[in-house]
This record gives sequence, structure tokens and C-alpha cells, in this order.
Amino acid sequence: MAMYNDKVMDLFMNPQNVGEIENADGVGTYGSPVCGDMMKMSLKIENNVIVDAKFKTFGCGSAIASSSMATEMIIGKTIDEALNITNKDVLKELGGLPGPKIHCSVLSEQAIKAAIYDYAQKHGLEFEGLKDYDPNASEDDHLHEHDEEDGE
Amino acid sequence: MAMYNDKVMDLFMNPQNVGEIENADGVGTYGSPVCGDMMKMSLKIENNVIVDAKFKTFGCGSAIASSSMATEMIIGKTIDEALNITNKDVLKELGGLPGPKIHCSVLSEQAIKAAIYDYAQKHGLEFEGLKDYDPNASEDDHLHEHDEEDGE
Amino acid sequence: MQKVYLDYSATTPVKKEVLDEMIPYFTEKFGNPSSLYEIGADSKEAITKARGQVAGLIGAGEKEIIFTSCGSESDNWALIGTAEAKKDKGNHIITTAIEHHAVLHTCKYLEKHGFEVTYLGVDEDGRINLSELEAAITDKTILISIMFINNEMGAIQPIKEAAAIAKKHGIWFHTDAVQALGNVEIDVKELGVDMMSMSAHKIYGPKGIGAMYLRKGVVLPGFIHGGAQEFKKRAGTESVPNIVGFGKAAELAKENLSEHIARLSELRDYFIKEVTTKIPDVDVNGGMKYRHPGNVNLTFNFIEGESLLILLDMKGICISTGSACSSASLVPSHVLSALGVPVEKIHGSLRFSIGDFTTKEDLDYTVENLIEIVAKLRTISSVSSEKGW
Amino acid sequence: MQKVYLDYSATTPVKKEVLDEMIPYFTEKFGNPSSLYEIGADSKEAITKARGQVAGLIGAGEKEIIFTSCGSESDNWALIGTAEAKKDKGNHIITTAIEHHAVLHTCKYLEKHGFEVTYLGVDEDGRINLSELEAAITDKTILISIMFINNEMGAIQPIKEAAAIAKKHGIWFHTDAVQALGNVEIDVKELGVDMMSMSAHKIYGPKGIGAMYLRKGVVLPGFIHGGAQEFKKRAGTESVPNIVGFGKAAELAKENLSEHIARLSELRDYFIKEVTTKIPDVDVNGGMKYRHPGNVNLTFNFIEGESLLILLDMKGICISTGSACSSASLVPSHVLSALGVPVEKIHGSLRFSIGDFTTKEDLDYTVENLIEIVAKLRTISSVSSEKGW
Ligand SMILES: Cc1ncc(COP(=O)(O)O)c(C=O)c1O
Ligand SMILES: Cc1ncc(COP(=O)(O)O)c(C=O)c1O
Repeated sequence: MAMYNDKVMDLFMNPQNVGEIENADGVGTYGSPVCGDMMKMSLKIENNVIVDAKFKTFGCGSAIASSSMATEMIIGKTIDEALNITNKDVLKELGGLPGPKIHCSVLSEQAIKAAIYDYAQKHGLEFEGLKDYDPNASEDDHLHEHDEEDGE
Repeated sequence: MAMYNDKVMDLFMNPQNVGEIENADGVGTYGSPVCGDMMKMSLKIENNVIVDAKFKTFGCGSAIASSSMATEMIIGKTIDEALNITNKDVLKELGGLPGPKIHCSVLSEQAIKAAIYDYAQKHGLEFEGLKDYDPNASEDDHLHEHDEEDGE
Repeated sequence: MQKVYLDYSATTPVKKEVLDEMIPYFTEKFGNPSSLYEIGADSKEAITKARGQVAGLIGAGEKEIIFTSCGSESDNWALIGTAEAKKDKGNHIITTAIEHHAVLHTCKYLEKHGFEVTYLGVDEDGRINLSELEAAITDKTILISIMFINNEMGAIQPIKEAAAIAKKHGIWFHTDAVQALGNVEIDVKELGVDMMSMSAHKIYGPKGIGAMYLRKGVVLPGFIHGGAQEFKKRAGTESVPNIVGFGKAAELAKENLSEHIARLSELRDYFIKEVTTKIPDVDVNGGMKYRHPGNVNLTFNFIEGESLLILLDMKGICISTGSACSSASLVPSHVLSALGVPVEKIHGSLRFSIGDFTTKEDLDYTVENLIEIVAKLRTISSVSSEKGW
Repeated sequence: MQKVYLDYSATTPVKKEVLDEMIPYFTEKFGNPSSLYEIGADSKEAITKARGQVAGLIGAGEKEIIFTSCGSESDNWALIGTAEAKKDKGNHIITTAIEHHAVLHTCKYLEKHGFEVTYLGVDEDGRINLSELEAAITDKTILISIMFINNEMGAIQPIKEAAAIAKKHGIWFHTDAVQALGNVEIDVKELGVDMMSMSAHKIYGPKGIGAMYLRKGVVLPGFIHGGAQEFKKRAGTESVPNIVGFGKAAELAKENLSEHIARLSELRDYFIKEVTTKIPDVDVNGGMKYRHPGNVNLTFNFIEGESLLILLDMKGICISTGSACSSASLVPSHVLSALGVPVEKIHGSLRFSIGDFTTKEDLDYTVENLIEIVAKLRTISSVSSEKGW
């Protein structure tokens, strides 16, 4: 598949941390099937540290690869560190995505935030990195390049 | 040359009666180099019968073939018979010409008329077939399909 | 690795017999058809022969076939040419919501230039409603353009009936027959269409050559101006080898038509039965009665089409997603939307299109792999049949 | 019979190296470049490579090359697209009286739609006058379109200087470089042109594929609307084998350019010398200083060109008459008229164009036959040097 690099292809073919954590401390979803991609992230948090993360994603190859990468990036990180991870960081770890696929990395950034927000809500906590977070923002408010038509 | 039939090609390659008759009884030209074709016809006439005819033509293959055919058609004919020959008769004898070349047959019809007109003028004769003949008519007044552009 | 090509609606390989006819025109018989000398005349003759072959496939007169560079050019020409020819009569065009972009985007272009366009909807089967069509006609309507067969879900439109309505109202009728050519019986006289777009690369001919059927008497202004080629209707040195190839492909299509249709329909129905019985939660998009013999359009619920497409490609299976996330497109298919397929299901839709080189083994291999890959992607997916969308 | 092709300006045979590159794309590598799977991506890659090859021949950026179906389409697009893009600025176009019909007829078309066109004359050598060009500019001028090399008599125009004038006045500049490509050094950056038309079949590539150089920053509306191909600038499934062929031909042209020019110029000068010394009453049309290296345009006084052409064809010699009486044309060449050649002499003019496969022996054979045939036709002719026209 010429459109994805080897790293992305590998993660897509063999995604890590697929699933749902039972009794998770925080669960968040982002996106919707209508938009073509939806990620669900569940976290296990101990002492402010993300000790486990699992995802389920409806989406294209790069959405799945981004999700997998995002879980790997946050496991072992503190919540503040995890909140600092941007879609650019995910992109960088992936070695880049094709232009129209960049929004897939946004998906994983937002899913992390949504899951931590859920954790914060449940425990009445506040995090600097969630200051500007709007749990009701939809995918369209974030980078989502629309590019029309096919060529057949 | 796919554009001309064998008869036309043959007459073009081996035109008959090329030349000018010395002391001709009637000489006529029709067309002009500016129009791309000009035929000069000279006739030897004895007892109202065309006993010899020769032509010189500046023009394309079908103009040369038409000229040659026309001389062959009038030799041995009476003047009245010769005046009755139309471009359609020439065309028919040639087995047809491509559409844009039809005017070449008009050329020979008109050259015959011009030469006989010259003969009539010199001898103060009148012919039924010259009733409507206008010696000053130009080629453009007759059928001359203009067709534009090339395709390269 | 096994290679299974199931995207014949996107393009087809050039058949050997077709390529063999083309080859000499690149090198020895390379004369410009406008040239007077022999090798020029040879090229011209080759074009005339090809014109006859294409005309023969659709029951047209030879002079009613004008070669263009592709189906898209034919579509553009029909629409823009008619708009120009008829602008004093009116500025209204009727088409459908499911046209190919070559028609739709040309309509958008014309809308920017003062034309009004009605886009007819389609029913569940993907077909227009003839009374709706007739009701949409106004005294400003100058053109009705309705595609013959849809490229995504294969619906065959009632072209003859639609053309009759157009004729009754004195309106020109165009049909984009790019997907129909060689896949249904076409007799332009019987259909009564005025213009019809065609493309060679969908019938085992070369890419980059199309044609327009222009009914005798329909005076359409030229689209590409210049030399006197194609009865002065389309300038540019003729793409001789491609034209020769189109001709041969049309000849073969005509020879094989009924067998081709029977064979493809059988494979198509077999494939649909296999997939829908062996994989749960699969929808067939579009009706089965009036359908392209090789078209299969399926929604694999709860997974996204592109990821499926890529994993199939890894197994050597070539198919197409008319939906989101294709490299050039993130917008869900306008065609499936028009069918009433919910957007989330469009994201999981794939088109399999069957052609002359498809075998039953190809389809079995595909089903096998689909079973596995669909199951895998469903484990990853955040939606499922239990939880719903 | 010996075959001597001397009509390289009409079209060229496809070189073997070019055809060899094309072949796989008809059959094995037939994927649609818009498809996501591997064979689709392979086609896309092949187009990208070809784009680079064409860009390389003219010093353009890769994304500045848009493939079209022919030189004529590129010309139409440049003119009609600019007219559309700039119609709010003005309605005046400047071109020359010696353009190819693809430009001239498009100008006529635009004139019918409210545009005004100035047709610059040329001097005896066939070249425009730059002060005339500048003087023709009005505040309504939106486009200057000047052909790079004339197809009939080979005059090379001062494109760099003309483009500089256009730039100074903020006007888009287009050049029809169909005859120039591969026959002169071209560096679009140095020339400063905004748009440039090209065609593969004049440089030993296939017929039916062209290109447009579109300088980065020049936003030209699309001409064929539809799919997202060619950076969304030209819809239609790409003519992959033809594009690949164009690319290879461009690569070869670049490699061989200086040798090609030197060789052709030498043959051309030799041929002119031979004909004019061995046959009386022959005129050379057009100047020698700025001339296509392979172009020879001669008037054989007192005979008509087509008859000469046919008799040469009987000897296997292929040449062209830009003048009267060609199958598709009875109107004397507008180009030679613009040069000031009297009409009767235009009727006797022929173009011999020399190319990569031309040998000195070919030219000797041609001269031999010319001597004989010209003499024969002069005996038949009703005009002669003694009697004059
Ligand atoms: C100067 C010039 N412009 C344009 C064209 C048209 O190119 P094409 O035949 O590829 O349409 C030609 C030759 O055909 C030409 O010589
Ligand atoms: C229905 C339909 N119309 C038009 C086209 C355009 O044809 P082309 O690719 O030859 O421009 C296609 C396919 O590409 C098609 O499927």
C-alpha cells in the first residue's frame, strides 16, 4: 500500500492494545461512525500514572494505526504528560500520514483527552491540560480536511 | 493515392493531349493560378468538328486528369456536341472525384466553352450552347466548394 | 501471491487481441490521418474502420460516432455544448443525483454560469421516477442527461422511456453510457437518445479514448476547436492507436455480449449469495432487477471500507470503495446517499466489480479472505452488532 | 519501393524505446491511477515519473505539468480558460496571424462570445515585431498567445522578449510550443511564460496525449470537469500508457537535444542547397536565421503543390502541402499569406520536414525525384517562367 509508510502499515496490520479494559478508570470516545471514524479509549490509572490503555476503533487504516500508537505512547506516562501529547506527536511517531489522513491523528489525541476527562469527572479532579477541553466539541471542529471526488 | 480512383490516377500520371496546337482555331483559358488551377485549351476545328484538342493545366491531380479527359471527350465531336458536355459528363467519365475536387471538372467544361467562344468570335459564328456563356465569368461564380483547414 | 482483480468498473486491462491491433499504428503505420500520402490515408482508413466497429456496437450510423479523449470529455461536451447551443431557448437542465462527477461537476460549472439544474432523486433500487422527470420539465428545459448505468451500484435506468419524455417535449437527451457500453444491449435508434458518452477503458480497450454518439441532426457546437478532424467536430491529431483499440474492443464486446452478460450475472449472483450467507451483517446496496451484470455493492456493517480494502489488497484482491477515505476522497458517496444508505453504512461499503477474466475461484478466494478480515476488523471496531452503531 | 518520410512536423513515429515503456501499462499494469490498491498506485507512480520527465525537458516544476489529450486541447484550454478567468478584467487577446488552427479557431470562437482579438502580422522571415506587440496592448488585454515555432515555415518567435512585455503589463502569456518542444532549448523559467502547450506525437511519442505547462500561481479554471485527476485540473481517467510514452519521449528528447538540432540543421541546409541549385525557379519561404532545425518550405513555381505531392507519394516520398488542395483544405495557407507569399506561389508550396530517422540518402533520393517530377509537371502547366504567371 503505497499510501502508508511501513510503520503505519505494520501497526494497522498488527495493532497493539486492542480491546476494552474491564472496570476502567476512564473511558472516552471520540468521532462517530457518521464521520467515518470513531475511537474508544479506556484507561487504567494508578497514582496519576496511566498503567494500561486499550482502544477500539471504527475507521480506516491510519485511524487504527494512530489509535494503536496513541495507546503505546501514553502507557507509563503521567496524566499531565499524556495530556501534553498532541496529534503532531502521534504523527511524528507514525512517521507521517498522507495529507487527507492527518485528522486520524487528531482522533487519537482527542480520545485520550476524552478518557482522562471521564476520569477527572469521576474523581472530581482538575488538570491543567484539560483547561480548554470541550467534551461536546465534535470532530468537525478539529482539523478535518475535506477533499472531494474520486477519479474513475 | 487513396483519394483518387485508378482512372483519375492513370490520367494524371499519363495525361493525353498535353500541349498547345500551333495555329489553333480556338484557344481558351479558364481559372487562374490564384485560384489554384488554370486550364488552357486549344482546338483544331474542321467543318464544325473538333479534330484535335490539346491542353495545358496548372492545377492539382484531378485538374490535370479532368483536362486530359475533356480533350479526349471532345475530339471527333461537333461543336454543338462539345458544348453540350457538362462537368457532370466529365465527372462520370472519370468515375467520380472527391467532393472538394468537383470544381476541377467545372474547370474543363468552362475551358472547352472558352476555346469554342474564341473560335466563334474569330469567325463571327453563334452557337446555341454558348447562349448563356459569359466570357468574363470567374471561377468563383461556378461551383467551387471552399473547405477550410488542415488537421495536423 | 494470488492476484484477484475485482474492479472492472474502475478500468479494465486491454485485451490481447485489442493491443495486437494497436501496435502497428505506433511505429510503421504512424501517418497523420490528415496527410494525403499513403501512410496518412492508411491511418484515416483505420479510424473509419474503428468508427464502424463502435457504431456497430450501439446501432449507430458511422458518421454519428465522434472520438473524444475520454468519457469525461464526452460528458462535458454534451452538457456545455448543449448549454451553448440552446442558451437562447432556456437555461434549465435536468439530471440525476447519482451521475458521475464528469456530469455533476459540469453541472456545477454551468450553475455558476447562470444555468439551473434539477437533480432527480432515485428510489431504493437506484432508479429515477419517470413522472418526477416529466414533472421537472419547464419551458426553460434544454437538456435531460441521465446516466445509463450507475458506476457504484449498477442501477440501470429506464433510458428509452426517459428519452421518449424528452422527445415529447422537444428537449435534447443525453446519456452517460460509460458503464453501460458492452454490459447491456444498446440500440441508440431504439432508445431514441440524442447524445451518448462512451469510454474505451471500461470495455477492455485503452485508457484515454472515448466517443460521443451524436445523432444525425443534432448540431452541437465544437468543444475543442482547431483542425478539421472528426467531421470538424473535434480538433486534435487523432489518437490513432487508441481509436483502433477502441474499435477492436467494441467489436469483441459485440461478439461476446450475450455470453458476457450471462456469465457475469451468474458470477455476481454467486458472489452475493456466498458473502451474505457466510458473513453476518452484510447489506447489498441497490436493487437486483435492473443491475449491471458485474456490479456488487456491499456494506460490511461496523467496519470502515478503506481498512477492509487495504487488507484485501495485501491478499492481492483489488476492489474499490465508493465511500469515504479513498485517497482522493473523504466525502461519503453521493450515490449511496441518494439511495438512502445511512452515512455510517456508506463508510463500510465496497464495490466488487466482475469482468471477463474473473473466475469462480477468484470469488471463492475473495470470500475466504473477506470472512477472516471482516472478523478481524470487527474485533478492533468500536461499534458492533451487539452495541449497534 | 524506397520509403522516405519527410513530414516529421505532421507527426512522428513512436520510437522503439518509447513503445517498449508503454506496453506493460496496457495489460499487466493496467490499474486505474485513482485506485488505492497496488496496481493503481503503480499507475499513479508511472504518471508521476512521466510528469518529471516532461518537466525536465522544459525546466518546469513537476506540479506545473498537466497532461491533456493533445496540443489542441492545451491551446483551447489556455485561451478559453484565460477568457473565463479574466473576463472581469477585459476582453482583449493578442495573438499572431500565423498560429495553428487550434489557437486561431479558438480565437474565432471567443470573438463570437464577445472577445476581441488582435492578430499580429509577421515580417518576411515569419517573425513578429515586438514594438507592434507592445503597441497592441490595451487596458482590456488579458492574454498574449504567441506560437513558439510555426508549423509550416518553421519561424522561431522571440518568446522570451514577448513574455517579458506581457509580464511588464501584468498580462498572462501563453505559447503554443507543439513544434518547438524537442527542437529548441526550452527553459520555461528563463522564458517567463505562464502557459505552454505541448504534444507528444511531434517528439516520437504517441498521438493523443498532450500537456500544458501551467506556471505555479496561474489559476486557470478547469476545461474538462469531473474527477480529481491531474491535481484536479483535468478530469478523465488518465491515458496511462500514452503518458508514460510522452515521458520517455521527453527524456530521449532531452538527452539528444543538441545532437538532434545539429544533425537536422545540417540535413536541412544540405537539402535546401541541393534543391535550389538543381531545380530552377524554387523559392525558400521564411527566413533561415530563426528556423526550426528540420523545416524546409519551398515554392516550386508554376506547378501546383498537390500534384507534386501525389507524384512524390508514388515514389514513396511523404511530404506535406500547407497550401491549397489538400484533402481537407482548399484555402491557401494563412501562414504563407502572412509571410507575403503571393497566392499563386502558395499553391506551389510544399513543406519537407526532417527528423531523427532522416538520412542524407533519403534527401538525395528526394532531390532526384523532384528534378524529374517538377520538370514533368512544368511541361503540363499552363504557366511557365517564359510566359510568367
Ligand atoms: C503548432 C501546433 N499547434 C498545435 C498542434 C495541435 O497538436 P495536436 O495534434 O496534438 O492537437 C499542432 C500539430 O498538430 C501544431 O503544429
Ligand atoms: C459513469 C461514468 N461516466 C464517466 C466516466 C468517465 O470516463 P473517463 O474515465 O473515460 O473519463 C466514468 C468512469 O471513469 C464512469 O464510470
